[in-house]
Amino acid sequence: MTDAPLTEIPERVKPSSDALLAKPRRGPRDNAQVIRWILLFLGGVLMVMPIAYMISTSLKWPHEVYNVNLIPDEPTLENYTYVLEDGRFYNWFWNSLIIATLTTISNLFFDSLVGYTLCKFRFPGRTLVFIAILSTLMIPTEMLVIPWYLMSQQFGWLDSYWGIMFPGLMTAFGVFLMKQFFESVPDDFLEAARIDGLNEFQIWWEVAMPLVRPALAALAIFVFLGNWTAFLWPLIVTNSVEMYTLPVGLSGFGDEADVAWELIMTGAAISTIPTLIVFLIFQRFIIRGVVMAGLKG
Amino acid sequence: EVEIEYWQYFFDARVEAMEQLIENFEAANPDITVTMTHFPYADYRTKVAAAIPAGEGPDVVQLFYGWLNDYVEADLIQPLPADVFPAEKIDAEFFPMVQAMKDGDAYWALPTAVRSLALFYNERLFEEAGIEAPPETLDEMMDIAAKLTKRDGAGNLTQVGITAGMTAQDHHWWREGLIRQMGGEPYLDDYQTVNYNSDAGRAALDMYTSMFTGDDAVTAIGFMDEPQAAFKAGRAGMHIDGSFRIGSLNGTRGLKWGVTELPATADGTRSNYSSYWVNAITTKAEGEKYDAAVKFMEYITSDEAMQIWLDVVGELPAKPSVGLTEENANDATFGPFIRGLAYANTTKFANESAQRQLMVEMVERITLQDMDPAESLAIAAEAEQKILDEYYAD
Amino acid sequence: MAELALRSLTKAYGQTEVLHGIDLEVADGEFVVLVGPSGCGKSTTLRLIAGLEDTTSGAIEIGGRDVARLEPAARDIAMVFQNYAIYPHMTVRKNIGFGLRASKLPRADKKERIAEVAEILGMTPLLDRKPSQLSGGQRQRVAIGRAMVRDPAVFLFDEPLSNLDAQLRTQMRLEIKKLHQRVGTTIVFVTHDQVEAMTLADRIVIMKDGHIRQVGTPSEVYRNPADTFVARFIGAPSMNLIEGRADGARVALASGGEIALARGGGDVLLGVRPDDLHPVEGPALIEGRVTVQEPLGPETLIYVETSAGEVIAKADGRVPPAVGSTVRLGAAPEDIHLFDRQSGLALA
Amino acid sequence: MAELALRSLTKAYGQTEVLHGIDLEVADGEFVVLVGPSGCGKSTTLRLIAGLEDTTSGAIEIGGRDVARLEPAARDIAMVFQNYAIYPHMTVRKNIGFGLRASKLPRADKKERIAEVAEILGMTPLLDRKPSQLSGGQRQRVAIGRAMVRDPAVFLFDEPLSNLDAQLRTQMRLEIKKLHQRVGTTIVFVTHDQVEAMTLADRIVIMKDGHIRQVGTPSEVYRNPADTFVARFIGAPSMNLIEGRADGARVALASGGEIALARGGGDVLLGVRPDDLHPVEGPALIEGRVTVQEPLGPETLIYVETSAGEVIAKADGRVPPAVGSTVRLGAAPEDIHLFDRQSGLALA
Amino acid sequence: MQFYRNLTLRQKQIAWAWAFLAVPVLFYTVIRFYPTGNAVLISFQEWNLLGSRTWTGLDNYEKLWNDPEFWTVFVNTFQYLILGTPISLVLAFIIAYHLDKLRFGHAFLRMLYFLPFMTSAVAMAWVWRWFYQPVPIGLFNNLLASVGIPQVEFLNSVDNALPSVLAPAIWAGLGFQVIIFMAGLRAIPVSYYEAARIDGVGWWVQLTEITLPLLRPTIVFIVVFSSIGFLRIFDHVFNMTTNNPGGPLNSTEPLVLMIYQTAFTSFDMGYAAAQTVVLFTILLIVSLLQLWLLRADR
Ligand SMILES: Nc1ncnc2c1ncn2[C@@H]1O[C@H](COP(=O)(O)OP(=O)(O)OP(=O)(O)O)[C@@H](O)[C@H]1O
Ligand SMILES: Nc1ncnc2c1ncn2[C@@H]1O[C@H](COP(=O)(O)OP(=O)(O)OP(=O)(O)O)[C@@H](O)[C@H]1O
Ligand SMILES: [Mg+2]
Ligand SMILES: [Mg+2]
Repeated sequence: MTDAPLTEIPERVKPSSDALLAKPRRGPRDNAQVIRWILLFLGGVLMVMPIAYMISTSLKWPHEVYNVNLIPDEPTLENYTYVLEDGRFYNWFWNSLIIATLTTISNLFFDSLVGYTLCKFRFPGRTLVFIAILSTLMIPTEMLVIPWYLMSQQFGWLDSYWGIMFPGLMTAFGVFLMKQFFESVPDDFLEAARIDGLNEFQIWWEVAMPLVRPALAALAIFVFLGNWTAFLWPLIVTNSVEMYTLPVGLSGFGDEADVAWELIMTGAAISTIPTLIVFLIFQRFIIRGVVMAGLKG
Repeated sequence: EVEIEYWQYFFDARVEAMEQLIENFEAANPDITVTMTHFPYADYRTKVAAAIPAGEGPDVVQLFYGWLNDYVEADLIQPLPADVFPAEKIDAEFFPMVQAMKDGDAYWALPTAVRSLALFYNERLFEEAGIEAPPETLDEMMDIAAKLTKRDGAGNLTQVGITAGMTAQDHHWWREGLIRQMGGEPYLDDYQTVNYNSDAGRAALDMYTSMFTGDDAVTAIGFMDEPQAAFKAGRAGMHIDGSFRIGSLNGTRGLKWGVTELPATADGTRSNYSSYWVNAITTKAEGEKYDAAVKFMEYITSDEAMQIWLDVVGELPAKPSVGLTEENANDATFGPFIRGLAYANTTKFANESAQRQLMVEMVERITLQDMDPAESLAIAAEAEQKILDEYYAD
Repeated sequence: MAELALRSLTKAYGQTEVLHGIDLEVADGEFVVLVGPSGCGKSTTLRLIAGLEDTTSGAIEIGGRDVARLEPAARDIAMVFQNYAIYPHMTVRKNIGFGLRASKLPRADKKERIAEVAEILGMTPLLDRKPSQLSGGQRQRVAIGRAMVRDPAVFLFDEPLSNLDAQLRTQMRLEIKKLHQRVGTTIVFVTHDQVEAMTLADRIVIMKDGHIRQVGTPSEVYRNPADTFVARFIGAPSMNLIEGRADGARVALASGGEIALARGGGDVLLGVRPDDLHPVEGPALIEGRVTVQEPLGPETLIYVETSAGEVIAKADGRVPPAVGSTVRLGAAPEDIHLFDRQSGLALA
Repeated sequence: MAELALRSLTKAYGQTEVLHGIDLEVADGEFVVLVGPSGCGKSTTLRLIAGLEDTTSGAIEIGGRDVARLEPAARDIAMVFQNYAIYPHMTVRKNIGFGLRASKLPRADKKERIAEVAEILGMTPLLDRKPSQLSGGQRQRVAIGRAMVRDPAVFLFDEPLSNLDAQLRTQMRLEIKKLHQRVGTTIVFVTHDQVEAMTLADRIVIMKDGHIRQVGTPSEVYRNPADTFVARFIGAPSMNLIEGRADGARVALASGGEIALARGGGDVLLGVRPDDLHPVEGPALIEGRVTVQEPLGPETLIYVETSAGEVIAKADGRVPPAVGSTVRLGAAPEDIHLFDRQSGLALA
Repeated sequence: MQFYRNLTLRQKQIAWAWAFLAVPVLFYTVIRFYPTGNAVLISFQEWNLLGSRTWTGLDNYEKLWNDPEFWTVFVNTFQYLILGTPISLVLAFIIAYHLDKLRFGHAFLRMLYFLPFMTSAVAMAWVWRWFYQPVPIGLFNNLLASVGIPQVEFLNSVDNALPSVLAPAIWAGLGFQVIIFMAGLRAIPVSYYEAARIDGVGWWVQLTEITLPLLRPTIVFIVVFSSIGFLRIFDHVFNMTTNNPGGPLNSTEPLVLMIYQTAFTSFDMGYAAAQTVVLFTILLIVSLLQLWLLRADR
């Protein structure tokens, strides 16, 4: 019956892909598969076209940048050497990595704590807290930057990792996502732990959290990505080149009215690599994770 | 032992030049350390605007001349000490446009370098088309442009004679160049009143739009996205741009280019636009720091600094005495710009990007909506006046 | 080990009271089964004992101590949940060990205790598996192991077998029974399956709508049901109830026919279990046409359409009456129960 | 209505063959139950018949026509799924009507047909409810209704009752049986519950590991199991198997004692159902100590520890032997089954 | 401690809940609500960031009401919503639907579709901008030219600019939506489809009467989040039109870009704040409406 662990795709759901995979069908259905694959592949190729051009441009000399050809006439790694030889690049990369990682960890912790509380506890003010948190999605960052700056200055957070990170330590998106995911954790699990003498914090941390691991993986990717590419706030809050994050640093490849696109593309290509790695590691979890959220309104 | 902070926007050559200046300065003043920070150009203004009012940031800051008023009004920068920077002396030594920085007897800020416009041209395309000399007049410019324009079988432009686009430097050329050359005066009352909705303005606009309208258009707005891109890619014969472009064109492989003064009218009237970035001491600098900042200001506005700036960045010295040396004025590259400074004007903007945007839209109304140029010009003038009125209201 | 007492326990969710005053004493080491239809309040009672819900009024004593305000962990109980609540991300060892998570035992002792419990449950070779690699019965054992490892004064089971298929259910039932015989801990066990209740319990508590209807040993509630609800609830297939009128000496059935019974009076319901109702040759209680046969092996259930409605009887497995044939059914007088038709209460 | 035939049906998923050649003929109107332990291939067989999976080899004929290449919809079958597969977003009416979604009947006829089916199933008052507002048994009926409305030649049921609780299960079992008696359609019914199989089937097909082990009427498979697997699978509790040696005249038990039986030879297993094994006064088959009692009401199961292992026997319900006492157990010779110890096959 | 022990379970729950929420609530109050409140305050003031703030009452709102640019922007913003949400929803669904039906290689294809979500918006905006150019450099127009179709002005056109800017935004977010849709599709039990096959209904009926209704919660989730996304669109528009922010005659300018420009090129913080308050109100209404729809059929 229903004793399958909810964290996994329910058994009955699997055959839609895996079983079909295992079983080559003959006849017209096979052709349909091939056509479907080809069409999806073509669509996928269209999707990555701009990315292919990004990489292509990063391999071009400046004078060739404005040509339409996908394959550079004279491919060069010059741009990569230029970007990577700049000692500051590593500095920025490192800053970004630390900040994105720490922020991700913080989000995983707090978003899930809040999501869990909103999902599993009944207390006065619950709906209010939820709507209030959700409403923070409605304010564009652009408008918050100045108050944040003044705040950072008052507390002496300017030009520090903490200063760059603090606005993103929790997000409403994560809270909402995690709240959905925790709905699929049966209360029995929590009650069993309660009987075993764990306090509420331990129950959340040791029982509930491992059960939503896939969801955490999905959230991790989204948060990491968001912080990895964040630009405006890191720019405003940093005062020294050493503290720049990668996007802020890379945006320096331009002056008053001219931009070195080949370098921008190179930087973009390089900075996609960590996110790609994060995605490749966690992508299976995304599928599973969101399944579990069930999004069952 | 004093440490002061200096901010400017990031551009390789500027950073390099400033590093040299700081090194020299520190050698001469061993008890002062200067730390420089730079920010991406596109967001420099935002950054400075967020930081300085908060009392953060530098002791000496580089600002665009057009922003200065706001900083003065908000008490964010302090006047230069009259004893070190006597007004009469600066009036005499610097290019006259610098006087916009003066308030009564004191200067608020001073530039190291200034910039002006000139006409870049592609020597290889000129050779191919058998053109021997760069244009001297607007008519010649149009003729040459026509010769350099190429189209494919479908009539689409594949090469333009000259670039066009108000988004780049053309709005300066139109305001301070063409209108004045047509005998007009773009603004009155110390740039508080718009005055280009006139015959001269109309003539300047017609001249400008004739480049990209009609069957014999020699260019298109947005050809290859950005004018300098088209020029760098060797697909534009001519290109009007500022002296700051020199560095990036020098780095473009396969491009052989020359530069000449902005074309004159048939009767030889010339006019140019100049602008500059100034250095100012913020109100944050007090006591020792203030003294150090003054010393630093003194050095970076010295003749020596200006020459270094010219050599490294390619920007023009702010003093005629440095700029207009025989050598500089006849330099094949810098010459046209330096000579242009002599007849250059500097627009006092209330909100540069908003005012530029009006020029962009003025042209868009004509090209995209087929509006009568006169009408479009009137709309732009009215809108710009509104911006100015609002700005000068208090 | 300890005795357990519930005194006038009530529980309301918001405005709705779902337990209306439960009184129950469970002796030390006793195996008590709460049984009743879905929604009657069995789980709620158990959750109150466990401390997972606040009581609305009344007292709960474990080993003589009022535990109403104690944390679940402080009540010295262990609970096995219907869906086991074993953690899919932990191995069997960790799952079992989780019961000791909050205990202050030295690590070595904990290990030993886990090994001991695993041994008792025959899970030693499976200690390093994850729950997904276990069969249903094995999962159930893990859940029990986690409860056992804490060596509690009272075990609470909430329908621990209802997720298992028939065969496993029978087998696990036996294991729990044996476990109780070995460890002797007080057990309160909830089920809605009367067979489970009968086979496991020292005493059965039959609940309905938040009230206790009867408490007694399995044979008491089977033989002397306190009312028609208990009578029909215990025993499968359910007891047949036939309307009649008793005059103190005999009972006249509404469907015709009568039987000598010196019990009760007035409008009654006459109850006969299918097990006790057989095709007879002689004087019959009731007669009708066989509509369905259900062969069970040694015996066959027959569904008989009578003028008093459908009744179920048991016939011999080898030569059951054919479908469509008419049978006469009779029962021994001592196997006949009488109930008041109004109140449903048993008539002595 | 139609007969159904499976001929040397095999099915492989990738490299693993899960059905190894199934041969089965189902007569028109017959109620056949496929039974076997989890994973033996029951559902797979059903899904092949339904056309939800391609056969690997072999043929399927419905009403004489080879249907192997037909779409499920063209096979004139209907199927009830284990989890019902009723659509949560549709009302009962729409769910039932969905079976006619693809039919070309005029709208009015469809309506009538739905009403008719709802009437048969007693669902008329519930037609406008959503599944979430139904109890488990009612949902089951909706699923059956959706199958019935199509009036197919063959009904396929895949463990339709396994999600229901014990009481509902008994009740629905009866309803399906009655339904079959009324509409007379051919039915193939899958379950792993042998009680269900016994009570429902005209013929039972017992499967294991992708093979058919025995086909026969309920009483055939109960009385004459073809091998030890069938013997233990059918009947609860399972048949006791005791090792022994037969010499054609008598069987000597490994645990000592012997019994006169003029059957078989060599190493055998002697099988006695708990139902047939009782405490006796006289010569016993085997003896041991009672370890557990399970009172079932009229009878009591006793678990007896003997030198041949634990055996289960049935004792009288009123005065069962006490736990711990020693009992002697015996059975009538005709109730004793003999199996070859090696192959497990029954010895005549 | 004694006090805690004497609480009822429910009281303990409340205590724990607020203990868990203490830090986050403090965080949201200080980091989010306070600045938001501040923005509301500023919307009644005039402030150029450099100088002091002065009260101006409803002036900023009045100015907004009378600003023709605002109304263009307002319409643009809703155009992004009205075009972007359904188009991306439909595209993402179609892709997810077919990816889900695929029996091989879908992990690879999934990555192709997800990649755009991960790449830098600045870099990608430039590539797209460049695709849109007229000949000789624009990829699209070159393709058109090679098959003899007349040139299309994409960005330099009042009518085409907005859809042209929207396309990369949809493109970038598609992967995310595809993944969520696939997850939703996978949560639908296969037996629903098997039952439908036995009943003989075609793929269209399966899609419209089974898949879509059962996917409704997923759809609403995506609708809510992508609506917020499109109403807040900024990065793509800004980067696609860096040299002419807001496109020709403001034809692509969304509200957030207007806010950004008002705040950081005109430094009219009061006016920007007023626009922010309007945006906030729109978003809140749209989201609550959608969330209410989400609840409606619970
Ligand atoms: N949290 C709750 N809020 C409101 N009512 C509840 C709650 N939990 C249970 N109930 C109600 O209390 C009554 C008793 O529920 P309980 O779970 O104890 O039944 P049960 O006897 O265990 O039934 P089952 O056999 O179905 O598990 C039911 O009517 C149920 O609807
Ligand atoms: N899609 C599949 N791919 C690979 N193997 C499968 C697939 N479906 C079923 N099997 C295997 O085929 C065998 C028979 O499965 P089937 O579902 O027919 O069993 P069953 O008798 O219905 O069991 P249960 O009683 O558990 O439903 C099992 O061993 C199972 O693991
Ligand atoms: Mg319950
Ligand atoms: Mg099955």
